[in-house]
Amino acid sequence: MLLEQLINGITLGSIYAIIALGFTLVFGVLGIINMAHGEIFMFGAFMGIIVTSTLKWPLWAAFLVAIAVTAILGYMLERFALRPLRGKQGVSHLAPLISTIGVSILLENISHHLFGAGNHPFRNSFAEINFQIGSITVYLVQIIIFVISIILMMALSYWLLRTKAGKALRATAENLETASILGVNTKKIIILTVIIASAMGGIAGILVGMAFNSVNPQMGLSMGLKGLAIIILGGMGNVKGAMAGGLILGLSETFVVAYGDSGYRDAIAFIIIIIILLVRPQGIFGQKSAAEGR
Amino acid sequence: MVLEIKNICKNFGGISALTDVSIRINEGEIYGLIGPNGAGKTTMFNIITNMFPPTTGDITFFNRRITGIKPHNITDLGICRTFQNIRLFSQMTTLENVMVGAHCRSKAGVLSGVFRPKSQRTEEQQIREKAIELLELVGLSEYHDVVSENLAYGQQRRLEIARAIASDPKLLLLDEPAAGMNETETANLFDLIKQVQARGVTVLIIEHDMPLVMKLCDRITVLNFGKKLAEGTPEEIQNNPAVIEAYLGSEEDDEIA
Amino acid sequence: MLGEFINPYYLQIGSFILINIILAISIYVTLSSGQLSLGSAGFMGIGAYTSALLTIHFDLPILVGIIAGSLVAGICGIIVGLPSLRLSGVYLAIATLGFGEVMRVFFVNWESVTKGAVGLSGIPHIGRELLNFFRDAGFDPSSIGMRNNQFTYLLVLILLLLINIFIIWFFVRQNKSRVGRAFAAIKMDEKAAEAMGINITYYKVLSFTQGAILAGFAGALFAHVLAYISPADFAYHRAIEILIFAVFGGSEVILGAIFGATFMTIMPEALRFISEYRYMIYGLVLIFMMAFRPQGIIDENIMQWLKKKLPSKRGRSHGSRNQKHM
Amino acid sequence: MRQIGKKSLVLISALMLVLLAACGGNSSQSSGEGDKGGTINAKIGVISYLTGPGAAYGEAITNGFKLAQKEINEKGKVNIELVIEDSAGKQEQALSASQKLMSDDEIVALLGPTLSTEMNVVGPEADLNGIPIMGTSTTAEGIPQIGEYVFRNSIPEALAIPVAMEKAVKKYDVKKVALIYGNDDVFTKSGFDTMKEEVEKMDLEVVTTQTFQKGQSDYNAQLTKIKGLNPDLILASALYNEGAVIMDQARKMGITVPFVGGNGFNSPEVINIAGKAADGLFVATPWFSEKEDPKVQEFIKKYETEYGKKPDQFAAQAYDALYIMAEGLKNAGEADRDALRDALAEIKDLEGILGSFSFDKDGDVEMDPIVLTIKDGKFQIFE
Repeated sequence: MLLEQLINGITLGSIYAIIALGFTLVFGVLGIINMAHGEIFMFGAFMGIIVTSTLKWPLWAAFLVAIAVTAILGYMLERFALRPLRGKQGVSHLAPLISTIGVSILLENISHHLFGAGNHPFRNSFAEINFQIGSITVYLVQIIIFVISIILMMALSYWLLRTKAGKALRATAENLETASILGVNTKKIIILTVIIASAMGGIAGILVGMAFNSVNPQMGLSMGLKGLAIIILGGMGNVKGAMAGGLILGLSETFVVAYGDSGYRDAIAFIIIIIILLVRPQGIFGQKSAAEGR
Repeated sequence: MVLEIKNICKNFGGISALTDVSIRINEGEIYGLIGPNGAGKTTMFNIITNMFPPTTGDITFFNRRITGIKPHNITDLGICRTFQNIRLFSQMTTLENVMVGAHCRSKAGVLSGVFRPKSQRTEEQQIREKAIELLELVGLSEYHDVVSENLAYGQQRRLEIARAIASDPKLLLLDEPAAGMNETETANLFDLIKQVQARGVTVLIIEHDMPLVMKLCDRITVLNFGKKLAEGTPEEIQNNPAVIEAYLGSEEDDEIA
Repeated sequence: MLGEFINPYYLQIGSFILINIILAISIYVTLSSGQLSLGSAGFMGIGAYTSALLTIHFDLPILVGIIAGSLVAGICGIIVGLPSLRLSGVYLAIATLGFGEVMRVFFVNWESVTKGAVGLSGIPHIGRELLNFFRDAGFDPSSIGMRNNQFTYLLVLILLLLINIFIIWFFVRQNKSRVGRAFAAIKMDEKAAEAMGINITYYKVLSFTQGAILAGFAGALFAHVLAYISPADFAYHRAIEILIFAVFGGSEVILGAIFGATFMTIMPEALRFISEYRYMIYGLVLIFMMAFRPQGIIDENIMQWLKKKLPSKRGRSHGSRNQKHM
Repeated sequence: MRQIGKKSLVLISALMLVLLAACGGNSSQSSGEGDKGGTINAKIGVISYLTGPGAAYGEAITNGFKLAQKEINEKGKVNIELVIEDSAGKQEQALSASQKLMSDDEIVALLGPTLSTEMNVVGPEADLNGIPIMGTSTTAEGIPQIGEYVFRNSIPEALAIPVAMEKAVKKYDVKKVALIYGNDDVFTKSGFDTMKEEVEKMDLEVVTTQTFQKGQSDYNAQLTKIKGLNPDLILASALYNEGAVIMDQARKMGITVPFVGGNGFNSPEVINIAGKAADGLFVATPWFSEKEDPKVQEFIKKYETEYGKKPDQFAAQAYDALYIMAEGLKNAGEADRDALRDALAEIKDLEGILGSFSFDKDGDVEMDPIVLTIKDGKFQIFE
């Protein structure tokens, strides 16, 4: 039973981590908490359903469509909710937070109208593949989710550290003005960041659909708030922190259910937020400077 | 002795901003703190007002140790400052800005502010009259109702001084008050600081405008790379070879500042 | 007769507007010292549950319940506010959002007292209690030609109106006082305010607590006007709704919060045909307001203009800015 | 700046005016003006959950009403006009809507609101004002007991769940049960309370009680725990949306024991979402779409042609509810609130698509639910 719960926890934690990676990327570069990330993730999940169940296309096409649609959503988010606020006089730092909350409400309700309020099954033969190890059933999807989350984390870390685009990203993250003086095309970098983060949300959406066979418009809010908790836990803008934070939250939620009271499962994320913010505002892996001055 | 700075050191993550600086300021004098950019002058102001603590060293104000006291309590004791990069309450009117300055010299709490007993009305009237008087002192009497961000640069500097004086300081810290001012404005500033001195306020001033400093100050300390380079009267400083070298070596910096 | 002119539907909406105005002011007060709190729904819940439980189980008068509810919310405000001082801006918003959610989960799980998701019913209703009081005093609403529900809702409305007038008066006066200036100074430049001798800790906790008390007060009123509460009433969406009141109406001036609450309460009622798209409109409102008018519909400039147009009773001796009349 | 101020002000006033003007508007659904002699004309207010996450319920319910309205008006005798208001699933809005409807003197009765939480707020108000109100989907405990003007025709959980539990327990010789329920929803919480009570009555051993919350999509942790404790039966108080996913995840994990669900679990959507994993679900319900009653089949056919989808339990209950209202109006002989209340209270053995219907002394439902089970991907009557 312990082993099974461990698998459950790691699966859930990996999904949280992928979502948190998107959050952390946007925060790392723009210093903005994108409250709409959960809803973009939810749209990705719905795209997976439409492609595989309604259009009956193969799974890889679902990934492509989901990435494309969430990337477009990410672009629109940047274009209409973030760009108008940038560099404007007298705009408080709370403005992007409020404006992305607006986007999240908008997207959630659009999806109510487009897809209906109910749960949608994600039926795919790929999601059915499983192994029997003793009395434990392990699904291939669970392994894939874990692997993808690790790959995404490593790719993102590598990309940020090594490649040219990554360097530009980090320059932007350090200081928007300096970066633009140094010749970095900040506008392009910002758009790229939001698009990549959103596409990662889309990938996470499909994975969740396959793992839990359940996609509904409300899942964005709940996942989004969890993602928020994770980046605070792992340190804002910290890629490895997001991964570790995701696993910690996934495992602690699972073990609270297994050995505690399942009623308080949802509270864990928020209790973590409060404790971390009060005790170590920069997060477990964050550097101090990240939390100061904002 | 108004202020005694004893062996102050300040490190920022291993980089030493101030090393073993000691200064004594007497009552009623105008004391200058000069030096090239990055010499640690503003850091010294921040330590005096305890925006951050010194790494080692002590500061006493009228023989009372003030290191470790909260910034607002320091203002309460009678030290008030202006900022290098003007920090007015930008959406308040000129008058309101100065009235905020009188915060620590008034008492009204929530209930008396709302129900306005006689004591509160008298106090509010006094604050207002004082603010009007101070605006007159700094030459802004026509601008009571102008939102402070709409004032000209030099006016903003003067308003900041008025706001600081409103807290009835015994020691006033001015951080580059003449920056960005033209000659007439600087001349006015000179008169203003002299008037402030005449009110019995001791002044510690950071300034890059050398003619002003030399004319204004009774004594001067020169900082360079966080260390005290020289101390003395304006004449002594002007003739100090170490100071001349330090300034010649960083003339460009000076121009920018 | 009188009854024909009084439609309980309008009275009802009026009551909700007035409760929402208190909520909007609660977020306005906290914002006036530069802090964005998304925990108003949590404080509202604390006030509502405290008052409801006290009146149901201990038969205390509603008035005592409401006062106790506000105070308990206020105490929680201090408890949350003090440690949260280390946080600013976005971090504070998220911590308070977390607080609100924790409170909701707590209401759901503490079943022995709160009855969990089923909620508390049978909470004494202000209007009905007042009606009984009047009846005992030998007054029958039909003697002035009113039906029972007209009379009760009229009483509720009048009561809420008086409370609102008091609250607005209170905060307008506070704004113009030393405390109000300290709040504004902290909002505009915290470091400078500190250097001017303002005790930032004290004033930030003060404004945070005032917001919590107001939210708790509104929550208690909500409980006694609806006579039924459940944890879902105090969830994330409520917090967002309250935020929208302030963001839409304007968070710089108290009139903005009042306008925002009024408009946003009437809108879904009046435009029922678009009510299907209500939340989409909420979302769009937030995006557009941030992009084009982050200070909200009503700001200082409009207040100035209003003062120019509306003849002021006391004239303007020291300029219009210091004569903020409502 | 002045200019901007002026413009904004004009805009604000314009917005306010539009709102005030629109305030009075009603969405009135009237069909057929037939004002022949002997026809009773009545306006009935409907409060329904038409926008927001639960809009699907409100839509099914109002569709049921509209279909019944059409048929009743065609028959003559009673001519009903429906005035439909949205509550968005919120108590305040439901209360406002009810005030709006109640203050219209021509409205003789209210149908709805959709949720029990809303009814808890609206019910006392309707009772105080002396207007009969009937819930068609409110299943929580204590609703008809609010007052003598409050009725319902939806089977409460307290009536449905025990029947299903008894049959399943007998069939599978159940000794140990596990419970799982949504603890932040009034509907599932009250279903759980009934289950717990019944478990005690039947003297079963509870191995564990698990909860889940709205919007959750991962139930693996709870189910793994349940699996480890080996119950003979799982009692799941969940709405079909979550319930179907729970069953799916349970079957994937290798849990094969049957499930007993509450009223909210009963929907063809369960099969749609969970597929084969839905096999082994027991629910008790008055509504069974495969029933060989011609009335039922006719209703389904009409509903499908009209709205393009199969009716669910909520549509059926709403459909019957309006017939009950019509019967009450007929018996009362006039469109009067008090007369209608008295007539409603007297209704006995009225045949509807849900079966034979009577009100008990409180205004609650008296009818025998049938127990359904899912087998081979289809709902079947369980004997």
